[in-house]
Amino acid sequence: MNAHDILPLFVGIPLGAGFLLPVIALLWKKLVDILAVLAVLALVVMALCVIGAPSCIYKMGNWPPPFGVNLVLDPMSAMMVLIISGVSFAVTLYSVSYMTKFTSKPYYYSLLMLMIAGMNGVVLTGDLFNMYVFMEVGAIASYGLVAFGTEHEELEASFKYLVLGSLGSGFIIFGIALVYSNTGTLNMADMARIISAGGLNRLITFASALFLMGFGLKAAMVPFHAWLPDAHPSAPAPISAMLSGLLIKALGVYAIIRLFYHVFGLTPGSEYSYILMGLGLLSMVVGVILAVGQWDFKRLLAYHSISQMGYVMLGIGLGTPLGLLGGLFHLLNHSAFKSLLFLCAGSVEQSTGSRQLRELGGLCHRMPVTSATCSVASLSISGVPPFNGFWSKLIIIVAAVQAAFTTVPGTVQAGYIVIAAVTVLVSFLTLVSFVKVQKYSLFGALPDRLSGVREVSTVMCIAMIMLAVACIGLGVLSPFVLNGLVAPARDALMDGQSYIRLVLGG
Amino acid sequence: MNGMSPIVKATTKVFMGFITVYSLNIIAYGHLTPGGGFAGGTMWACGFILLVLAFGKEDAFKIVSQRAASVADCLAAFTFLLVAILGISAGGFFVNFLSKGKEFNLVSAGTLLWLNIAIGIKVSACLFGVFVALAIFKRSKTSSEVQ
Amino acid sequence: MTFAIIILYFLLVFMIIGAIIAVEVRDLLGSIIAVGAVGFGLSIIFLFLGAPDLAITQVVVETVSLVILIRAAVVRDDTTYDTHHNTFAVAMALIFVGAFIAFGALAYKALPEFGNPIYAQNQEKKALAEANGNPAAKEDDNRETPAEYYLAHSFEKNKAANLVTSIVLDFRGYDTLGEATVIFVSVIGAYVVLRKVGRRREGREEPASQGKDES
Amino acid sequence: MTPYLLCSLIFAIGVYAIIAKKNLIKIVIGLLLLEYAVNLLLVLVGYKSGGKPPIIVPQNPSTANFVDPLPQALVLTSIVIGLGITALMVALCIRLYEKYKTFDISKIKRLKG
Repeated sequence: MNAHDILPLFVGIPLGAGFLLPVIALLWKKLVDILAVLAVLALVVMALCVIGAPSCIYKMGNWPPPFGVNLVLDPMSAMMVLIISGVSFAVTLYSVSYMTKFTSKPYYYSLLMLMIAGMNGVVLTGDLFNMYVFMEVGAIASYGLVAFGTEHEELEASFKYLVLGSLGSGFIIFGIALVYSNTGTLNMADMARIISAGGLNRLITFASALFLMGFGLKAAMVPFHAWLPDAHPSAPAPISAMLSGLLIKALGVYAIIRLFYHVFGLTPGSEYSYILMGLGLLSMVVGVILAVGQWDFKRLLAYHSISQMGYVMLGIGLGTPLGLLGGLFHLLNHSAFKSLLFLCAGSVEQSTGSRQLRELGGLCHRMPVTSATCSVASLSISGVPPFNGFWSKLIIIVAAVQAAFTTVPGTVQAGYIVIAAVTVLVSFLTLVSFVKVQKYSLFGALPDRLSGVREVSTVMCIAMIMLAVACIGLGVLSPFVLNGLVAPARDALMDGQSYIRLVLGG
Repeated sequence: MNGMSPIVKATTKVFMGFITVYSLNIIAYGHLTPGGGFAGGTMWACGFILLVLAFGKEDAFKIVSQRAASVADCLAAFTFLLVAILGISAGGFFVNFLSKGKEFNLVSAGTLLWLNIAIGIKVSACLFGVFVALAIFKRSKTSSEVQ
Repeated sequence: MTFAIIILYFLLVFMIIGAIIAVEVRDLLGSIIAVGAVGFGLSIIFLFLGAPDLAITQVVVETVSLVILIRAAVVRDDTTYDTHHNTFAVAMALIFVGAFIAFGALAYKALPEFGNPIYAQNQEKKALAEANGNPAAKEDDNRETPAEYYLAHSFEKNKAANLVTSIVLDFRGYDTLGEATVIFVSVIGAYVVLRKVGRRREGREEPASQGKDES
Repeated sequence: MTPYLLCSLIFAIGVYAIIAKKNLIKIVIGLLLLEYAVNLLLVLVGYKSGGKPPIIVPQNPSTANFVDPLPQALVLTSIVIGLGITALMVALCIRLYEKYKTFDISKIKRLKG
């Protein structure tokens, strides 16, 4: 199949599923599970088809680019689509069994599908306002999903998330209005052409600050992170996995990468580069320090999400080819192991009824699959050698050291060395934190209260094993993944001119 | 609670007709005059909300129930998507594949009219649905407080 | 200064006063009505700035949001509330407001002058270049902005007299699909939030709640 | 430039309400004000002095001196998005009130930082 022809289906299939599932549920309830899994499976197959396909654009309504909305498939979008489809498939499979303890399952699937549609829409679009619209689709679906249990904490977290998320959206659309007033276009490639020809003026700088605040709120960078530690643990486990594994990346980090690399033209040593690096460093340090003291399993994971996204932002902010490569690879790895960790936390919670680490213990005898996959993910996130987290962190550290020597040729920038040292330190603290998780939940003596604990259902185990295999595979086969998936994405991002040529032609 | 006084009910009956006709007019002429699916659909939803307020929930739900609104919502949204997909027959998503007709006529501008109608139904159904959900929630709460 | 501009300034000041009242008044019902006044003021501004489509939509949407908001405020009979200030939050907010306005005032100097949008400037530039006999000195200068394209070609291509509808449903129809999805999602979200029972009872010590499973 | 500044002032008042106010309904109102300011800004940047509404009339099918129609299309989308968010937020407010019996956000604190 031609990559160009299937491009709109990435949004169309989940949208159609989301619209129809509540109606189908009235006719035949059992069908809903199957249809939801099939819809996401179709996305996975299509995502595999577009990997390695040549870059192309899809003109909605056949209008030439600056006049109509267009979809853009470049290696970066292809990578994001593959991540989204892969994790969504595992999560949907997991939900089939996990969500039976909640009511209104059809609405759950409908919201899940529309969230996937929103994320796919964001990563594929080439139009700034369209990105805002699909961001709202994904975000609003997630507000509903966080409150899905309708208990005190969930409603409170959802409200907090909704207010801060909408505030972020307000900043973003204010920025869009300012950029439109100055360039007269909404197409990102056209905008990049005009800005690169005319240079940044004060208005564009002001707008980019607004974008940074808005997307920073969505990505939970540190001064804007207040909602994440509440929202991510309160959601049902599969949704926590979606939020931490995908949503903050697709809505926050991807948008920042696309805008700052392609539209505003980030280069190493520019102000944008320093600001992004500063945000990344702050997120890394603050996130991990807050995480170390946590005893709530999911809350601990949520704080680690902030910290790990700091790594990604740091890599992106470096602006060098190696730094960007590390940042993108860590983005890919993080979505694999963090979703897996949240699914494991969900399994533990379902079996034992608790997620307080102090109340757990000895689960490795009772829940072998959960324990094994949880260990794999923990080793990955703390950066132990053969696993995937190690390679991406290594690349980021090497890139930081390299930048110390290359930013200003002939001199050594001590700041970059400090950054590399802090990165190593944060990685060590992450390891400490996950040793604690392993010790208190999986090993040690089994408390009497938990003597009747059983392994979770087979479907849930399959979902977790899939993600664990992905973690190991990304680690062991990292040279192939880097060459085949991440490096093309990196090259596409570094070459802004070819993006403009691809979209506008000529 | 069975709604408001007979005067209000009688007036509502008259006005409901006007509101329906006016909102349908706004929807259908969206491509020629100001207005369109969203404005007209919201207006229509206001009409239904008036109906619920005037006649009370029980009587109003005999005319249109929340489940019907929900189904109409889903199907209208899907219709919009379907029109977009049908554009593939003429070369791509969202291609205006119907004949454009003569300007300033009601049936002109290809798919625009049908998309407006789909949006109008969708918006009215879902706003009515959300109002009803909010209203029902209050009732269930007070009844549980009474117990 | 034309009549429309005088009305615009008058309404803007009205909106700001309304906004301050809405934020500061202690009665929730009063503050909702104040925000309604701001919204209707906005719709009149739309009317004077040549956007009748938006004026109609704003009026009806405002009505529905007011109905919904009042529904939220009247869950209890006394709609006033006790104020207590978190000095830190107020200070943060005021600093933000000051910084936003100050940086905004600096940045807006680069905005096109009010009443002369970018597409009109572009048109003038092209007309001037054509009059001087050198159309399109550079190829980049010859590109149309979307607004120019819509004004020039939308009617002949779509036969829709209302250009806004033509853009919303055809040129940017994909956006509108997203927008229809947004409202679908938020309504499903509201249904989900308003379910009586979120979790099934067995297995966990949930507070016992009456009412049956609604799924 | 003055209209833009006044418009930003409304935006800033909205942000102030969200950050400083402790009442759920006030926060909703702050977000509504934010929405209005953004919509207004979009229409302001598209306004042309003495411009006509972008609707072609049969008597005079010329498009000269029209205001910019594109921002209006964006505002149409943005208004509806705002309505959706308001509906969801009000649903959450009502549900929170039912659970906590208060609109005061400083008393709605089960989640520890």
